[in-house]
Amino acid sequence: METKLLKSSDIATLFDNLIKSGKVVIAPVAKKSGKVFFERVVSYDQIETDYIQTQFSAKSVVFPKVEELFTYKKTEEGIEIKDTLSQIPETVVWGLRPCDSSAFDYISEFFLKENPDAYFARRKELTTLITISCADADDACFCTSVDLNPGSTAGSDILLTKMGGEYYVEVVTEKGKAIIEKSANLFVDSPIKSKDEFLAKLKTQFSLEEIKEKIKTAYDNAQWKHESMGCYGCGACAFACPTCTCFDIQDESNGDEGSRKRCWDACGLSLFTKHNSGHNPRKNQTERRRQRLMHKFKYSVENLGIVSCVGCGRCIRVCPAHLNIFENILNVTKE
Amino acid sequence: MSQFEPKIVAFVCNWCTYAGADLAGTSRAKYATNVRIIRFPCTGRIDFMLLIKAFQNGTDGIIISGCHPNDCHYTSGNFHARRRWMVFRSLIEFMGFDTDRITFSWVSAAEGAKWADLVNEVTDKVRALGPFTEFKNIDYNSFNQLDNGAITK
Amino acid sequence: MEQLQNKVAELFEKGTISMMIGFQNAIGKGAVPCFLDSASQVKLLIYNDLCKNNLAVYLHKPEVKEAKKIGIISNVATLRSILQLLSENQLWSLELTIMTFNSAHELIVFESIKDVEHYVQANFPELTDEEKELIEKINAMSRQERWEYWKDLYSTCIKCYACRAVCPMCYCPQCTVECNQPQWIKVTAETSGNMEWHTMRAMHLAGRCINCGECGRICPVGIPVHLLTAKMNLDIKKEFGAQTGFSSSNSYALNTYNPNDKEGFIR
Amino acid sequence: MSIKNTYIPYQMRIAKITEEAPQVRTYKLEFVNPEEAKQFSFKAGQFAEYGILGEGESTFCIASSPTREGYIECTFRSSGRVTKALAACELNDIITLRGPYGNTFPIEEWYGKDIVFITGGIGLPPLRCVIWNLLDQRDKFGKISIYYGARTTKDLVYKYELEEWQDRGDIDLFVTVDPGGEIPEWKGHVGFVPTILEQNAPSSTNAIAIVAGPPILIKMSMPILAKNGFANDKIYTTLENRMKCGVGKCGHCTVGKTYVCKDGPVFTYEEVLKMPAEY
Repeated sequence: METKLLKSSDIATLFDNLIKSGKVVIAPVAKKSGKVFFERVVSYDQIETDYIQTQFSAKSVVFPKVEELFTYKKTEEGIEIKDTLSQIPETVVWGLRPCDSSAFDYISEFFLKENPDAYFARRKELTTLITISCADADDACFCTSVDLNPGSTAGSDILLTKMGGEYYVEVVTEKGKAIIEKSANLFVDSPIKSKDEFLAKLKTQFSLEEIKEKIKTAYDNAQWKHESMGCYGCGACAFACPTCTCFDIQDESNGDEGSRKRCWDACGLSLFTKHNSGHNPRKNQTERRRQRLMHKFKYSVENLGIVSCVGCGRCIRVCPAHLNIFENILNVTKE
Repeated sequence: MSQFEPKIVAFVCNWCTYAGADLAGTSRAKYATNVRIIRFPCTGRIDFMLLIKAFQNGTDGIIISGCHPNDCHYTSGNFHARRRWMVFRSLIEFMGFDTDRITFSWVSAAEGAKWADLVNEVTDKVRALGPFTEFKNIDYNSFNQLDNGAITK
Repeated sequence: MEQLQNKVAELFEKGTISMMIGFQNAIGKGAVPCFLDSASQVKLLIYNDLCKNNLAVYLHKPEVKEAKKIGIISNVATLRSILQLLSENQLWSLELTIMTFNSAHELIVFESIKDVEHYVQANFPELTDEEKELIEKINAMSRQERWEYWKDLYSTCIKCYACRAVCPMCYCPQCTVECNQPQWIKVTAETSGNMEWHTMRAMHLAGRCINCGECGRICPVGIPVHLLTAKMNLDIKKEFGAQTGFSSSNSYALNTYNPNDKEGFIR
Repeated sequence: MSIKNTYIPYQMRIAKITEEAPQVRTYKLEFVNPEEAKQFSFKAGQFAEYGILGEGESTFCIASSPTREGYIECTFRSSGRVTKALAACELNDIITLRGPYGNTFPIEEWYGKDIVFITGGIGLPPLRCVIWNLLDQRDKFGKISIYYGARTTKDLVYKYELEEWQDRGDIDLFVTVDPGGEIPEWKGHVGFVPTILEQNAPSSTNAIAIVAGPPILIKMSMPILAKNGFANDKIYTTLENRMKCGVGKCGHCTVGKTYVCKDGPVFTYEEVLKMPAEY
């Protein structure tokens, strides 16, 4: 891995070079609601730099909230179906957090390992992640509990860490290197440095090994009910989550034309599993909440060998009922 | 370029306005052909969602019309409808929706001439306002289209 | 706090309630709704300024309906919700023991619904200054500005339906948004569909919303959706003189009419 | 990049429509593009996503046997948005198809064994594929018995094939209708499937049981099979959950860690018992 230094004053120039390269640049932007979202930007002054965590994760770059799978047109001669793969642009994501970029590792594994997904694969191939490590954390952050840290390079192509008046740059992948090379004059080589003193300090909430072991038998724990009674049954946690991958497929038509789209779906919504007959395999909110948490810490480990929670804390911040994922997990794994 | 011809949808009640429009026809009143009439049993049945759907599917203006107060075939359907419209109109006004494109009116079965005037007037007004693109273009510059890759649209 | 815990323990022991809906401590956020089913857990109960959730929404939960005898700690918004729900015949199967803390931090256990009505009417809340300010700000905008303002907000909506989930008035077993024959509202979270959804939601709550502001407070993307219904409630009060959550026998403003309703736009 | 885009459907022409029962129809489907027909192959037990452009997709099994090439058949009951739109189709209309998806019945493992089918109502179509597959290589199997029931005589599906199977003489066919559902001309059994099953007590020696149908039928049949000595790993069933993608991505069909669409839909009863009861 190459390590370099970049002057803080040059960051805008680097950013402008990215935009000039013609790629779509997605960066944190403060919306009218005062919350910070990833959005396309065209200049550095649009972006928001003061945030602990964006409201939603950057997964929408590779797994958009609404994605057109194909368009169709019915004509006299027959039906014409056109996929949308060729419309996917080259994208750079700027300013995501290490937890977010490590989530890309999990979703890539999920979408590409078995029955690879063409849309995801294409987007992933065209996306470069420029991560900025965290100098601050709040009560909801718990990445150190899931074996990550505020300066982790997992999943990133480039990791920037602010050290006083300059950025310490870790070039993790070839894609990252390509970006650096385009603005080579801004960077100077640097020896490997310790980032620790510039990173946020977090309290470790639990031992992951212990939780992984204990949750294996937690399915029948009576505590699930108490932990999830407050759950309103909305989809906020799943939509904010960087590793939630469930989706719905919907058709939208206007006369003889239309498209088939996929959009995010959430296992917390009561309709998620409901059969047309009225039968619902997961009838209560308790079961739905359990499904979500067990998936993060048990099922994904069994299926892919990865804990699919990166400790970003978004589900805790957005939950209308203030449910707390690590508190819930700790309580249901108590004897 | 040829003149813009707006598409106008009229949601009308079966008992008064529809008959009024019929009268306009039988009395050979000439009026704009831009209007597509959809007949309802009563103004009380006209769901506000239909208006939104109509705009979404590309109409440029909407006429809603029914029996005059106290003339409702079902006694009170239009009174209920009136309350609903009052609330709905102020809601979409608050949301910045172009309420000039929706015209409410009472047209009785005997008012064929009023119907013809109404349609002409609304057509002229909407023609002057131009095509209703606000609603149609709404998805194109939003976040999801950006990462859909359709930024060039 | 102890006052509440002791009272709830007493109610459990007397068999007056079989479930208590209240708040417990949570890491970070301060308070999270909790559900007790025996006196042994009462030490969990807390009540402070951080307890903001409108607990009335939980009265629709199947588990709560099953428990039947319910104790609930309320603020004025919750009380108004309960009154409105009573007027809509939604709570007939429950035996409620309603509690609140008054402004002097004393615990009140209401004897009857009449008492709740008196209490609510004596403490009837107005919109908060913040809400009034925002409504005025939006009203002062030009139409174009308003459109852009809401469009910007709606574009971030993800249709998580948290606004619906936290609303005590949204109790329909099947929401219009879930009807797909025909598909009234797009399932995908695109701006046009989001706008439809919020318009529909607001209209279905017109004259029923009790202005608790929960939907706006909890929106994960920060859309002030509560302003839509709050604005409509102002209109409805002005035009028809109706107020929601005022008594347990309210009539629904859009379900009645007055032949003399005055409007200025129908020709 | 050569990842196959699984979301692009095949176009299928409806070549034949059979009204099976009230609300239940069978479509015989042929590929619009003959090239695709050549590439397409499936095995007994697999399912597909049938769709109407503009309405959406619905999941059901392929009801024809893979031993009959050139077409596929599907049987469905019209109940939701998509199936209603499907039911409104006419001859030669085009519908879409994605698939085949899911695992299969291990038919090769069953050579030389007795096979018992237990099914009810609209549960027969997923098994019809297996039944025809077996019948087309009849000499490789021992005794084949089919227990099939429906609420009323009208609700029995594949009536013409039931007659055909009855006449073959190499199948023990027990067709029954629920008490009260029979008409005067009805000559078959009257009673619930589990009852008929209990009366005839099929032998479990060197035998496989395949159960599909409404949950109540499965629930009531299992103890009877157990009583007759069927081990849990000798009983097969096909699960059905809500599905959208069919390839283990959308998450709708999960039962615990299991994706019904890619790990199933065919499971032995032993596997089913190990899952959380969320199906």
